[in-house]
Amino acid sequence: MKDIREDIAWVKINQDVMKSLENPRKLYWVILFCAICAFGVGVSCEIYQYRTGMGVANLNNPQVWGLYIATFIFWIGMSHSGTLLSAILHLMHADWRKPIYRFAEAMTTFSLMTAGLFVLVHIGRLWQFYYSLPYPNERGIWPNFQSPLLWDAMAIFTYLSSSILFLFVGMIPDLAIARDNMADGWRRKLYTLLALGWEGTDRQWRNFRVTYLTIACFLIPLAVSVHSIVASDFAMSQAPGWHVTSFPPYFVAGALYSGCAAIITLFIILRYTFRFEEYMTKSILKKIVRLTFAIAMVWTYLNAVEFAAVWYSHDEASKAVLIQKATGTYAPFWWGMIFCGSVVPLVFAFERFQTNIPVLFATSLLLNLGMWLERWMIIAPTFSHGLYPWTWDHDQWPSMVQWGMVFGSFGWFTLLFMIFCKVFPSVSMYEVKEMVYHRTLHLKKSEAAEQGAH
Amino acid sequence: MSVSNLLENWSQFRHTHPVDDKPHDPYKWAMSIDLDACTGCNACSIACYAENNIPVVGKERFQHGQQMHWMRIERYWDEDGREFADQGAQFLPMMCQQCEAAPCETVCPVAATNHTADGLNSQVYNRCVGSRYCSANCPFKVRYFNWYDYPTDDAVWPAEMSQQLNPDVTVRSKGVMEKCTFCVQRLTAAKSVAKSEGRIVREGEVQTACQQSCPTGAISFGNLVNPESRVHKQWQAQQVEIDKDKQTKDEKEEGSELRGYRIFEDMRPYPSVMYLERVRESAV
Amino acid sequence: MIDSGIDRRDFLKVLGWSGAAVALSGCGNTSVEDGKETVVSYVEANDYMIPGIGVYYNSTCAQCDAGCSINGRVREGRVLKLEGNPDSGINKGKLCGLGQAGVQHHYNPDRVREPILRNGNKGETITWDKAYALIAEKLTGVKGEEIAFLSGGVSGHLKALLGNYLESIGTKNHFVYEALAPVGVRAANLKSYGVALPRYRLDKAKVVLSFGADFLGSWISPVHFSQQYAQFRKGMDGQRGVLIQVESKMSLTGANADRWLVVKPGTEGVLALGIINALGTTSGEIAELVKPYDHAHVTKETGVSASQIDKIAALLKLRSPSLILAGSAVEGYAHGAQNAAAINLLNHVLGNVGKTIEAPSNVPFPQLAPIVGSTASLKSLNDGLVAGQYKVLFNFAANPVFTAPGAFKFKDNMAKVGFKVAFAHYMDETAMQADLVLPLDSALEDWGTQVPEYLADGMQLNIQQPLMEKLHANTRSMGDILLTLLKQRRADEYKNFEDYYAYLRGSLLQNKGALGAGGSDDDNFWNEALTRGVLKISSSSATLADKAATSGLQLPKAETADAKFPMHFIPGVTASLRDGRHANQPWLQESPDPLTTIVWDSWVEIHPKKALELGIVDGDVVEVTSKSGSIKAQAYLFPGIHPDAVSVPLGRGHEAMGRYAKGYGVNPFGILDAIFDKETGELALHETRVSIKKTGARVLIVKDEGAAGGMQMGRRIALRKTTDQVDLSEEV
Amino acid sequence: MYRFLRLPILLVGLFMAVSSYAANDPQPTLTTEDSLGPEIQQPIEFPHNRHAGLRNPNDPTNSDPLKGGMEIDCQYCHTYARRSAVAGIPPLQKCIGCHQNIESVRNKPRIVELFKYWDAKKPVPWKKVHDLPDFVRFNHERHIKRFVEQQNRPTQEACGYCHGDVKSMTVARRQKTLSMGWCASCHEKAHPVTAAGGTPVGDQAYWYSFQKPAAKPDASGVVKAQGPNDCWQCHK
Repeated sequence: MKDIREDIAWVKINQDVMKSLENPRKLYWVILFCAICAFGVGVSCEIYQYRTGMGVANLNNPQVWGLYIATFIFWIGMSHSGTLLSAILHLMHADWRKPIYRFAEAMTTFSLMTAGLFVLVHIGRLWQFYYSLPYPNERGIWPNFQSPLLWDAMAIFTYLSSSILFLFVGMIPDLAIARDNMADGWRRKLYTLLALGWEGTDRQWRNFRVTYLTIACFLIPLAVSVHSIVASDFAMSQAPGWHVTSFPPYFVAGALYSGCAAIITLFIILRYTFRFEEYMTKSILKKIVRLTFAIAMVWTYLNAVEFAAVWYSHDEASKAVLIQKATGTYAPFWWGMIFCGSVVPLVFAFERFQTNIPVLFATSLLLNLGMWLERWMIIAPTFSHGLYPWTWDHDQWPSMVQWGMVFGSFGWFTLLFMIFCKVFPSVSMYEVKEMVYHRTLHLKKSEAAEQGAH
Repeated sequence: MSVSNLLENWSQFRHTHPVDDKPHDPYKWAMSIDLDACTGCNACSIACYAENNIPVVGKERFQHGQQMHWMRIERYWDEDGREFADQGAQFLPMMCQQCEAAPCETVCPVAATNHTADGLNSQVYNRCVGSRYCSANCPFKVRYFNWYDYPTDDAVWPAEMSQQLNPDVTVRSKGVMEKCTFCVQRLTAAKSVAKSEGRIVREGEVQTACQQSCPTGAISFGNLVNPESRVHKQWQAQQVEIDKDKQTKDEKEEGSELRGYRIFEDMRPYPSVMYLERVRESAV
Repeated sequence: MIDSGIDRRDFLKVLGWSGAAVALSGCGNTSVEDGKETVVSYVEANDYMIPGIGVYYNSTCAQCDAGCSINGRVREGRVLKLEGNPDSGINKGKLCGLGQAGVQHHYNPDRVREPILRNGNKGETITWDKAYALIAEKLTGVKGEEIAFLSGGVSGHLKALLGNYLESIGTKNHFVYEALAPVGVRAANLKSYGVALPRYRLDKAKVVLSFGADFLGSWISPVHFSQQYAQFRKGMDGQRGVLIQVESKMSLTGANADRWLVVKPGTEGVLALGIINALGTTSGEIAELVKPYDHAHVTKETGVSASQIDKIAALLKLRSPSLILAGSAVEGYAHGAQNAAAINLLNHVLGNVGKTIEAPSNVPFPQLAPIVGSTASLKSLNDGLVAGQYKVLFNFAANPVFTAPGAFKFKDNMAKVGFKVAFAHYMDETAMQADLVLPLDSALEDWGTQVPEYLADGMQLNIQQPLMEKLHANTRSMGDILLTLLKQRRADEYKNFEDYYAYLRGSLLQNKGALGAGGSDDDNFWNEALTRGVLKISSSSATLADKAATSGLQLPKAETADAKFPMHFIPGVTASLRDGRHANQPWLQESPDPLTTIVWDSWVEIHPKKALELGIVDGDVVEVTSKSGSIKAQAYLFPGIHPDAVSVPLGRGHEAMGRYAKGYGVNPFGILDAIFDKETGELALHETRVSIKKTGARVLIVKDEGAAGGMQMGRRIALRKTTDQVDLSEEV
Repeated sequence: MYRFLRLPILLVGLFMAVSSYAANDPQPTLTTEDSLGPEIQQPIEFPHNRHAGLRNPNDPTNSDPLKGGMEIDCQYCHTYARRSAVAGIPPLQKCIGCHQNIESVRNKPRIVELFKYWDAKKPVPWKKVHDLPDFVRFNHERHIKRFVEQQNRPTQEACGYCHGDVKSMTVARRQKTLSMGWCASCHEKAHPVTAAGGTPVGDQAYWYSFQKPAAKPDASGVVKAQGPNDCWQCHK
């Protein structure tokens, strides 16, 4: 299989990547336009909801959360794979990550930003959201540090700021390249500013390595904790179906899973729109696909653990929720989730599909759909079939306002992501060079060894 | 507003069920509801609407499950598949149970719902940001969210109707959570009178709106730590203790002959409302 | 309470506190604001008027005719909430939901505010002077027998005044109409006990066997009975009272019974006689009468098993005294009065008369005693209308266009009258047909007296007084209107009475002695009466008949089913909506029906077995067709109804009456057949036969009950014990 | 070379220093400094200074309105404050009660205006000067009981805690912020629950809703407790 050529010229790398900042394929503009439209739909739904009241979302007494929180978890989850690729695999010296980690990290940042929006969209009094921030204030009161929701807010803010920092720090050498190769204009000014005077001296490189490594180490526990905390929003409550000890690992696995699936999707899109065939090779894709397959199986296992734990427990209410999921109003979605989450990834087990781009594109979309359904199936059935039978409500269906905002969030994410890829180098130039260099060295070594053997 | 203030006063801000160093004194408001006397007539619920400025949401919003009744009367049937409901139905007035270790209190991100020194579960409308986490975590689902802006909704309170609003109770605007308060405005007024006279509130001096209207007197309300109060006597006679998640009387193998129980006691919210089981004649 | 210079009437004017300024607290400013709102002070104030502190005034509830005394909380000149008046023996400080919704009658945005002269669908506002002149003009040259006055039940001074007015215009055609009144029971009681309504003492009974008497919901004096019921359940000597309810459609009382027995509609009397037979304690005439009613016969007719009859008989024998009630569900048949009489017989047999059936008080002032309404009088009015007998029709406190059975075609007949005057609070269906609509004060703005028909706690005269200043300047008290009309006729006689208040005060003071306050000063007496809200008057008791009247007691044979209309139709009477006159009070619309928890809409109760047979599920829109019409409503599967019957609640389905009533639900009055009780001539509400058919449409039922449908799903929520499992002796 | 980092580091450091100082401030920030509200146009320009202001010592007959007041107790007119949560506005009757006997000012334009309202039996549409948000319920009665009756503070001082120096104003004008932190700053201060010498002010029922009183009296022999800190005291 064709991988990055070891003899590729560094200048060519620069040129290829810089080209992505200039003229992507037409598809880029189509995607951008669609994203703006979708985002517009979301914004108008929010304006309507803000002015009229949360009721237009068709939420009600038992069903107080709805799609907003489900989609919130979905986006939080998606952020995890960026960290997996950029930080964890960095520490593990997996060099195949190098051409793709940049956009994965951007995905992390933007999906976190999207998730944050859902918190705002969800609260009843958006104009008072600052009450939940711990800052010294005139009223002399603090938020409630006992509330998982507050931990959530803090964890997400920390994770978001660290992710941005990590993305930015990792980009500094490339920004310097862009600065040096860009004609005069606002972008050059921007790169000059952001490159922070990078000159590529040894000392700079040494400090850069240490900083990058430190943030990477810092980010990993953070990533795990963020989704554990999101999981504790549920696990710490008393609602049946949520009050499960295995929720944190289950959430983290789900997060990595959906993130990897999203990376496959974006990989394919970027590869085409920015003509990155040279760098985003199929062999890298194959590795991600295998990783995704492994995580899918972990997720499937944890799912089974959760079902078994509920089924054999004495918690009748939780059991009732599980049965309701499988047989009640939400059954099509729940089985859809099982199908998309556990059956569809079996495609990845076949080597011939591991590099088949159309199949992978379709499959990864299905996986993401499955993971979104999973989040919805955590939220809705528990509310509709909770502890208190009198308030059961099996008929509640999210209104168009909710769907509009979910739709809009995809627009918002795509918009941010696409603009990022156009403005910043979405393939890490210096690391690709490193990779090529290391591979050349390796090649030379093995050639030398071969020769030595003769 | 200081960190030290936060650290020192934490237990006061987040006071949970009675602990030895802070017993309920001199008030602990509690209720007991005799289900055998309750006829399900809805007078209490309407009294609650009148007293607490609860919006009438109308048919369409009711259909969406957005009704606001702080006090709802639940009607249960026998579940043994009999052809006719020949043992009648069973009614249960359900409102905020004012839990001592309330699941809603711990999860609110802005501490808009707290425990008061009187053992009430307070809801502060102007602090609420509307995350609805409290409702999600309430086992009884007795918290109601303002899905719309009812005070400005002319279908709910047209100019004439708005003159009926009780000025002692805040009219809740959109985006905040609300629930039964045990008619805290009446409690405050009674306490203020008592305080001016240098005594505590006497038994019978204050009634909740539901209690006052109940034609069969099924609801009693009062100060649980006052040995004179009917509520205290009832809880004692029924051997229900507020700080237990399993009552001693229920541990007996043959079960108890007393009727007092609390709903979801085993989940340890320590509700302040005791129900007395409905009784049915065995001879017919 | 009233202690100083300002007269009670002026007090209302003094309280010119601007309502709007304090009304909508909570949706105004959200931060400190200066100089935006206006505070309006009192011009003059009494000591007890303190802003921010409620003042309480007693008056009388006008939501139904039970005569509960209310205690209104007034703050800054606005009435906020109604409670029960503890001084009244009828409701002893309690008030039902219907009564509490009285403030929404008062503040209703759809009240009529100006006199309206209507012409077809158009109306123009006119002045009161013009309205009075118009009435005088239309009455000139009209003979007394060409005038009809239709009203609901009235009592007290208004009744006296109304009587005088009718006399002055020379008419005897006063039709007193109540759509839901216990007329059959009254007739049976008169025969059985010698009085129309004895005092029922549930609190003294150990067993209550109620045949369709919804005394906890809507029957006669529910708040009073509920209090007695609480006492009855606590019981004497630790023995809890046992309630057995016999009916074809479960009422609120049925839902609270220890045993709810479903019987074939109309066979309640048969069961009663069957129980007498099973008791086996009778001899002579009665034994002869009940002889045919052996187990086999009774079981066949009623559907109640023999063992159940024996159990009830045994219980009645064992626990005495008991109380047998014949309620509204038994009187709605062509043999309704007979049905009730058969049931009353049980009380004689069990020796309850005099123990749990007590003699009522006499009303010492017959001119104030209530005239009770009936449907028979509506029928005679309707017959007169058909014959074109009337040229002028007055209507007050009745809404026959809505409540008359469809078979009457009342609306069409009413159109034949040349000039129709409606005294109305709202533009209801009848007011819509009137030529002149005169707006009335709300019950909370009006003066009056009332004598309840059912004197639960001895003779009492209820005082009605305004709780606040009039909301709308151009509404008038019915008393004032009658007084003005009377002055048109008999100016001399009434010139001393400036207004109805003066008339009321004057005539009460005149009878001060008889009212039990002979020696006291006029003002003291008056103020005392207003403060207490009720005048308790000592009076003699009526005497009860001690012997059972069995003559003429005859129950019809079981009839064969009508193939075209196979189902019995039971119009449901709910505690909050009754005959629909309060359907525009949103609290009542949104208050879930206790049994089905449905709000804002009508429904058809069908037994699940029957529904299965017909392929009907919850929410299916079904068409209920009788000989006289058809209605469409959502089906609700209900385990508390006889499989051969369907029930639709009354009260909804208004075509007028404002935003909260119009267009919600259907009106079952419209499909009632004109079948009458053979004895009393009363409309037999339950005699209509219907067929039901699915329309194919299905709706989501708007109800409080969740998807679990009244099941607890194994969670310990509403618990129950049987009497042998509990020890009630130690209870507080 | 790292010059570009200096500014960010400085800013971050400054922010952290300020916020940790603010967050760790051991004393509640007393926002007692005056925050003057807007001037308000009233239908009649009521001179508080003339009624409640201090007497002019040089003018024993109190004849010159510009120079001195009459030291009328606040509660003489604002009589509801001690009996109700709401202070209300004195009834018109109250004004007339005195003014019908004061012939000397009878023809002053303000008094003429006043009598116009009285003759028409119409209330004066006063503008609300101290208008708290609708979800805040300040109880006048409790504060008067606490400070005037139990602690024997002069009325003008006690009222002045919140209303400022009304005796020097003509038309009342807000002087304090009346914000939540401002209210809380007073509730977080320890106030005596016993008089000097340890005599309890009221019994336990009187101060139960306050925070736990100190176990021991302070140097002056007074036991102190902070005011109520429960949200439902003011918001319900």
